[in-house]
Amino acid sequence: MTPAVSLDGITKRFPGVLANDDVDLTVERGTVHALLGENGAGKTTLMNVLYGLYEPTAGQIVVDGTERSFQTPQDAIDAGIGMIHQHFMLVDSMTVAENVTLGAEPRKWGGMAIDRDQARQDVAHLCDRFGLDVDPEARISELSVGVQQRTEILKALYRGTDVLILDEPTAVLTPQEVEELLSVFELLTEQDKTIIFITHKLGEAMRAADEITVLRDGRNVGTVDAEETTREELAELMVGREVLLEIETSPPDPGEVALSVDDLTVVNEQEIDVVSDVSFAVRRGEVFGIAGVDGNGQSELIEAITGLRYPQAGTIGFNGREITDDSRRERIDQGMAYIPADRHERGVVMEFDLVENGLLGSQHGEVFANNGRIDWSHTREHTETIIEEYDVQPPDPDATVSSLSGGNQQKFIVGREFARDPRLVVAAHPTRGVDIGSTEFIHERLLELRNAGVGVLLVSSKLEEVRGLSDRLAVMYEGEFVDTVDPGAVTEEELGLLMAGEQPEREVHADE
Amino acid sequence: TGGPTENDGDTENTDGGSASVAVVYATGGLGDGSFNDQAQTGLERAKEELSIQTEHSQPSDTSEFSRFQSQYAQSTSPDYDLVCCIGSLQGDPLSDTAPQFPDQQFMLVDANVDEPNVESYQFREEEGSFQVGHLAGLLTTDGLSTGAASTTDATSVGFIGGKENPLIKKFEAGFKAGVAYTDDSIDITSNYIGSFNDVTRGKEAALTQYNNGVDIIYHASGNTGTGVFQAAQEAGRYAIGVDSDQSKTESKYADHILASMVKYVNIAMFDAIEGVVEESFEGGTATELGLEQEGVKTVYGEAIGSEIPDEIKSKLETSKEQIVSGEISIPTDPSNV
Amino acid sequence: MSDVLSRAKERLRAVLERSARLSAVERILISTAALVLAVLVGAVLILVSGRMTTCTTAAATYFGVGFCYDPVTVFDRLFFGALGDPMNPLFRPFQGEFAPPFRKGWSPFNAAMAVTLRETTVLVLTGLSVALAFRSGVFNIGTQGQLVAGALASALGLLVLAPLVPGGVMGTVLLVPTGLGIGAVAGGLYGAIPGVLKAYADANEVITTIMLNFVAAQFALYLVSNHFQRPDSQVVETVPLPDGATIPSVVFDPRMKFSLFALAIAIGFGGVIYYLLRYTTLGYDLRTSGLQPTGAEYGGVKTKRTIVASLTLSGALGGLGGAMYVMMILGNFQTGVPSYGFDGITVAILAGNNPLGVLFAAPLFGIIKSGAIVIDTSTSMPPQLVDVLRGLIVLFVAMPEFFRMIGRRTIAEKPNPDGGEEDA
Amino acid sequence: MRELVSIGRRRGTLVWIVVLALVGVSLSGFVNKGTVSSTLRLSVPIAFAALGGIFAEKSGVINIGLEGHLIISAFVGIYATDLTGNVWIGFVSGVLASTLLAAVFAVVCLEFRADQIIAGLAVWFVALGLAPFLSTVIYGSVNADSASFAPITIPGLSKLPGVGALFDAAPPVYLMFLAVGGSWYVLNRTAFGRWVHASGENPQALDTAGVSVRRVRYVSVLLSGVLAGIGGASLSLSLGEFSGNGQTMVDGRGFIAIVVYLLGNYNPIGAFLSTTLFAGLQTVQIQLQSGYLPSSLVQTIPYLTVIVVLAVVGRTRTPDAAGDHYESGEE
Ligand SMILES: Nc1ncnc2c1ncn2[C@@H]1O[C@H](COP(=O)(O)OP(=O)(O)OP(=O)(O)O)[C@@H](O)[C@H]1O
Ligand SMILES: Nc1ncnc2c1ncn2[C@@H]1O[C@H](COP(=O)(O)OP(=O)(O)OP(=O)(O)O)[C@@H](O)[C@H]1O
Ligand SMILES: [Mg+2]
Ligand SMILES: [Mg+2]
Repeated sequence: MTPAVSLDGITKRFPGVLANDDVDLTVERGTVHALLGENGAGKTTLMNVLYGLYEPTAGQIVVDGTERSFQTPQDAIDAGIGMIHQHFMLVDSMTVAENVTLGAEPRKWGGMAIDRDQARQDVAHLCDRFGLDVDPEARISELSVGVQQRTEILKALYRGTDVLILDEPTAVLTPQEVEELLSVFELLTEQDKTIIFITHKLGEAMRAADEITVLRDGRNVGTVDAEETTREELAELMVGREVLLEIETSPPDPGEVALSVDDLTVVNEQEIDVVSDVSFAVRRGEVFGIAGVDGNGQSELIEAITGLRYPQAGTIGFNGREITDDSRRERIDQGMAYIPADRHERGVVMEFDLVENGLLGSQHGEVFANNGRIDWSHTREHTETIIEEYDVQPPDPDATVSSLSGGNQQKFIVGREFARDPRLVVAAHPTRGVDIGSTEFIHERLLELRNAGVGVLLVSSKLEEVRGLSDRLAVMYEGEFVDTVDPGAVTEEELGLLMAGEQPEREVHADE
Repeated sequence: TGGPTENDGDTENTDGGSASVAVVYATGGLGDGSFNDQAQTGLERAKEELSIQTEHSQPSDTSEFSRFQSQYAQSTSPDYDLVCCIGSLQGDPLSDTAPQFPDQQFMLVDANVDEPNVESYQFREEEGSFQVGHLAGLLTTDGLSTGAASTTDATSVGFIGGKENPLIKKFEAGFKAGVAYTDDSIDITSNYIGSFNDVTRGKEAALTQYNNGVDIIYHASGNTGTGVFQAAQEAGRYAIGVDSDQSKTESKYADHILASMVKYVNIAMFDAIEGVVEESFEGGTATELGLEQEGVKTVYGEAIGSEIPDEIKSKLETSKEQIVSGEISIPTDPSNV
Repeated sequence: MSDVLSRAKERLRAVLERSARLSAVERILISTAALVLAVLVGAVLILVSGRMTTCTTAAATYFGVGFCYDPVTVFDRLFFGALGDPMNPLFRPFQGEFAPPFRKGWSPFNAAMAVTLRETTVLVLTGLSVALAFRSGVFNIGTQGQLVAGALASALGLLVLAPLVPGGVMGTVLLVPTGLGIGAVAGGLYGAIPGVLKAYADANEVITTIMLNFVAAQFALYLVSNHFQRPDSQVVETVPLPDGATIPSVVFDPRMKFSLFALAIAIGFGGVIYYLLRYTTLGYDLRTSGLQPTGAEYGGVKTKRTIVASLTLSGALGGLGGAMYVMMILGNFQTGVPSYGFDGITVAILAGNNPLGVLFAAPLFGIIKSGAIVIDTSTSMPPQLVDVLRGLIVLFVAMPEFFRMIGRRTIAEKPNPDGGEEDA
Repeated sequence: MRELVSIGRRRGTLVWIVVLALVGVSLSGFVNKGTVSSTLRLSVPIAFAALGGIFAEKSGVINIGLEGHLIISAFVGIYATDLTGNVWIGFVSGVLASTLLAAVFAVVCLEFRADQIIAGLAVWFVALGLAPFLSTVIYGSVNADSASFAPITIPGLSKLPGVGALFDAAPPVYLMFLAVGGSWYVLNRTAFGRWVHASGENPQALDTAGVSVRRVRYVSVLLSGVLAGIGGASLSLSLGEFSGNGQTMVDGRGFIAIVVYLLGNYNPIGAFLSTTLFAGLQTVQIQLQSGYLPSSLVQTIPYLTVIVVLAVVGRTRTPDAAGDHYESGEE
């Protein structure tokens, strides 16, 4: 049988960067193929080449036995290739059906109008066929990330895609959503569709994929059978050395309360309570984790704590002082570091270079700004230190952040926030989009801070991360803490039940 | 069919003996169908009769006047014998420029600069405006019907000004005084458009006035006035022109233009130029031109002026004499009417 | 072999590209190229329209065809006229005649130069006003209104204060800074209105500032004509400011209405704003909000206050420009203020919203404004063409990519003309 | 965030209706056939330019040069009418001239990646100089005149009180209603309208869906030239006059058009309502001048009203990608 896709000697050169270096890749029809590699290894670039977004500097693309040359994504679409990017390409103000049919709208009245009923029906039909649960009438802006992703899949299927490429599809999903996605993969391959997906999660790759290809420094360093490989083998292929895959943590030594939250109620933009009456405390020297399906109020809770949103009721205390009405700036000044979930919106100013971003949040403090005058040379040194310590690539303090890969942006933000000499770190998805080597490093640093007596509030959709790092773990469901558990004792199944709002059989409380 | 034509000799830049004159027009520029155009006719006449060389410019804002004035004053090729400054806004800049160029002769219209090398000409617009106010008052009372237009039963007249400034208010004041002189009970509506150049809004304002029963509108609004004439045409009513005989300059609307309050800027221009050519230029003089000097005058419309009853015309003659003799005194501020 | 070549070429191109991204040199090159192209296109336009009109003598003859307007004269008048004709006609280095380059009797302190520089002075301030707001992500189209507010307030303030202050040098020392200060404060307050509306009522500043421009003009008209009208004047204006309240000229003849002192202040503000944006916390906050308000909020910037601050500062610069206009150029307040505020938008945009760039863009417009007057008085070409030229310059400066393309074609392709087929 | 916006928008519409009703009631004393037709006439150029602006900006290209389109079409309309003696030929020529200018703008923005705001300003400057310049070259004066549109009166209907004005107007007024309805339809019911929307909100989404963003933007910008051209030609040909002094007869209407479509939140109908609000206030303002307030203050009423309405209605949301250049294949 001819492979669905075969890439032959693909090379892609950017000014100053060799992103792909003579890559060969063969993907069989009806299989799932995972692509692994560190940040900047060239995964996204390779897929963009296959999708016609970039023209390769050299090499051939063979689809279904025919050599193809793609000038634009439309050419790739015509050849039956669909791609779902890390940043969804959806129009937020339009509905699911409108997005799915965009560019291929069913028409009526001799093309003079869109046949909206037809569009709705077509989409509903697709949903049925591939077991995707999406409301065609819903507006994208009102949907969770998982559903948005399904919309993207629908979009590709609507266009008759045979080969579906997904760039880090699970990075932003909750465990439940990941499960759903992987079962969608199964349904798709049953119907003879081919799937290529990029991931940083080894377990996922091994579970979902038939074959796994690892890229390093733009080269294909090996394609392995998912059944036969091990996590260790994959990690070594990716990083070129052995990687510690388990999080090793020592017992905590909690000190006084760093952060206390009492009866906190937060409303969202529609004035609906999204956090109701939540109380908890984070002590110095411990990691307090919050697990939960995205959209259950975690982000609003965190924004209230970090000062980006004011609560409706309740109080927040920090270092023994009430800070409920303090501004974001005052909280920063008092030693609160914050790794935000949406780095493009919050964590960095995309058009600034690294030096300018190194100052973000510290511009009012004494260290880098004296009497309103910024000490740029000091800021630059500081930035260079972060870059070096956290291995930010490229190590160029004058590079604009937007030119860094997502993983490197994340490393930079983490570095900057950890370097703040904080008393409390609020970390939301600190390793999202970060490769395993760097993830390991970030985890180590996080634990170092905790051991040095810093309180850590951790929110993550990666269950092994919250379980592995947290000393106590709260589960959030519909704006409330349904339970606080001992992360060492709880099983994934139990956690899953709690996150779905159900009580497991066994009592899993953590002792306060 | 453009480009240079063969020089057949009928031109401007000939015999060395004649004078050369530069004109700095008021902002608003040529083609306004009133003030600047009227000045230009004086220049044209001088060109023909005195065969002078001319040059002109049309500044776009006030801050440019002094620069234009001195640019001409210092020019050596040609060395201008006279620089004409049109419009009241040129007064201030000229009081700075004139002393800088004591050898340069200037003439100034609509303001007074007391310098030995400046001849100032000012007009008593309120006198002419009084006359057309009187005319409007009489006609709205007595009624008039010509082919294309007619008055209504109501006695109501209107005024439309361009920008609201003291000069235009002089027109308004004179007009109102003239109407009131006819009959105190006549309604007067008065609107300012805020621009000398907005035909559209001039038209809408005039239409509004006509819709509200106004018979006759007197405008002092430059280009904006074209809109007033259009409105008169659409509504079948009357209008009174300003600055030049607008039944001629805007002949499309002649059937609706009863008269125009002509301000003979051209005469002032011609006189000054003639003075220069005949070497009788008298700096330091301020000439005030009113009804008496025929500097302002009511000129009846070319097409329909003849339909105005003689009896009304003679009443106007009478009031003119009273103004000249000082029997009637006219305010220059509308709030004093 | 072609591999080595193409790699060398790649490297060269990378270098070019990198320097293209960073350099101010490139900006200057592009601006110059834009200027040249605008002049060329303008010349064609002049020739074409010169065929459309009729005239008795040809102003110029090219290729045996006579034209009514001569582009060479027009541009000579535009650029050199604005400087008061500095060039010695006998200085023709290309023909090998090296007479002294400057015309005898030419002084840099001439009237044309004064106009150029005084326009420049006001335009630097309005350009900075717009640039500062744009850099903070606020589209302040209202510099015109803020300028009017500043002009009016400084004139009225000085008229009230002047009698209370001793005459002579002492009076000037007191009154001039006061007048400038009043202008800045008034402009700042007027700018704060759309700032507050944007920050606290979410009102789009493009709309409010455009509307407030009209309001300022009308309100000034009302105030002056109903309360401060100069008696016996035919236009709406206040009485003249006393001598001590106008900015004293330096070197230039006082009647030329230009003060080097004022220009120095304006340039000083260019430096101040540059410093503010680059080296201060406030400037960092402003730039951060301008680029990414959500990121700014995260970084502890009080975004609402920053919006108000940027519009207030921007308004203050506009108001200062207004005070300069009144205290240097007019000597009183008159309605019908020229459109310095709108020209400021163009200046700022041409300068890439860089305060130091403004110092270069403003003189260009000063020259165009002043040179237009010279064209009007010394050629028969209708001066509106200067507006077209201004538009063309702006248009060409707006498309750096066009010049980069040309630049790439001519520089990067040439070393290896036959290797081009390898890359897309 | 997005939710907030959509709620805000919905609330905005509500507030709008209330505000309009209030303004309407308080001004009802002035509503008669005369003021209604005056309002409609004053609306024409603004409404057309605003519709044009909506198409361009919704597709992601901010066309700040609407004023320039109005100016050039106003002049060419008069010139061509004068040459041919036929108002309709003049009208079409005016529209063509404006479209040509839009084409230049489109090329400069889409091919040469020009900053849209700068290029738009340039378009304005060029037109502001070119129209009076050509007028001077051709007519020896910045002002020119020609024949004008004759009104079309629909018998019977035109006699209705108040609304009678809708049936007794020059052709541009009827065209305006067609264009508002048509624009709404195109934007909300056709595939092209959806592409315009996507092209302005998330061009990558459109591009990866296989529709050429470049083509959509070209068409939109050209459409904005056509529509603004209709506005400009209507302005001058309703009068048979072009006046080119100062800011020319267009005198800022292109900028008011931007205000109006922002206020109408990029909805053709909202923009039209805002236009009539503004034009209606202009009409009423003339009537109020005769009261005891100084006319200089009365003239601020339309502008202040817009500010107040905006402060009450609040946010207008610009399309996400408006002003950004988009190159296919960009990450
Ligand atoms: N458009 C571009 N211009 C220049 N360099 C680029 C471009 N796109 C990618 N690169 C560079 O190519 C290399 C590979 O990037 P790519 O995005 O393919 O990595 P990745 O494997 O997807 O990384 P990540 O895991 O962080 O997503 C990086 O060094 C990146 O900086
Ligand atoms: N202007 C640029 N110069 C160099 N490289 C760039 C530029 N713009 C984008 N890139 C590269 O393009 C690649 C893709 O960008 P993108 O933002 O999708 O990164 P990503 O790694 O996939 O990020 P994320 O994890 O945040 O989704 C990145 O690897 C980045 O290095
Ligand atoms: Mg990637
Ligand atoms: Mg990534």
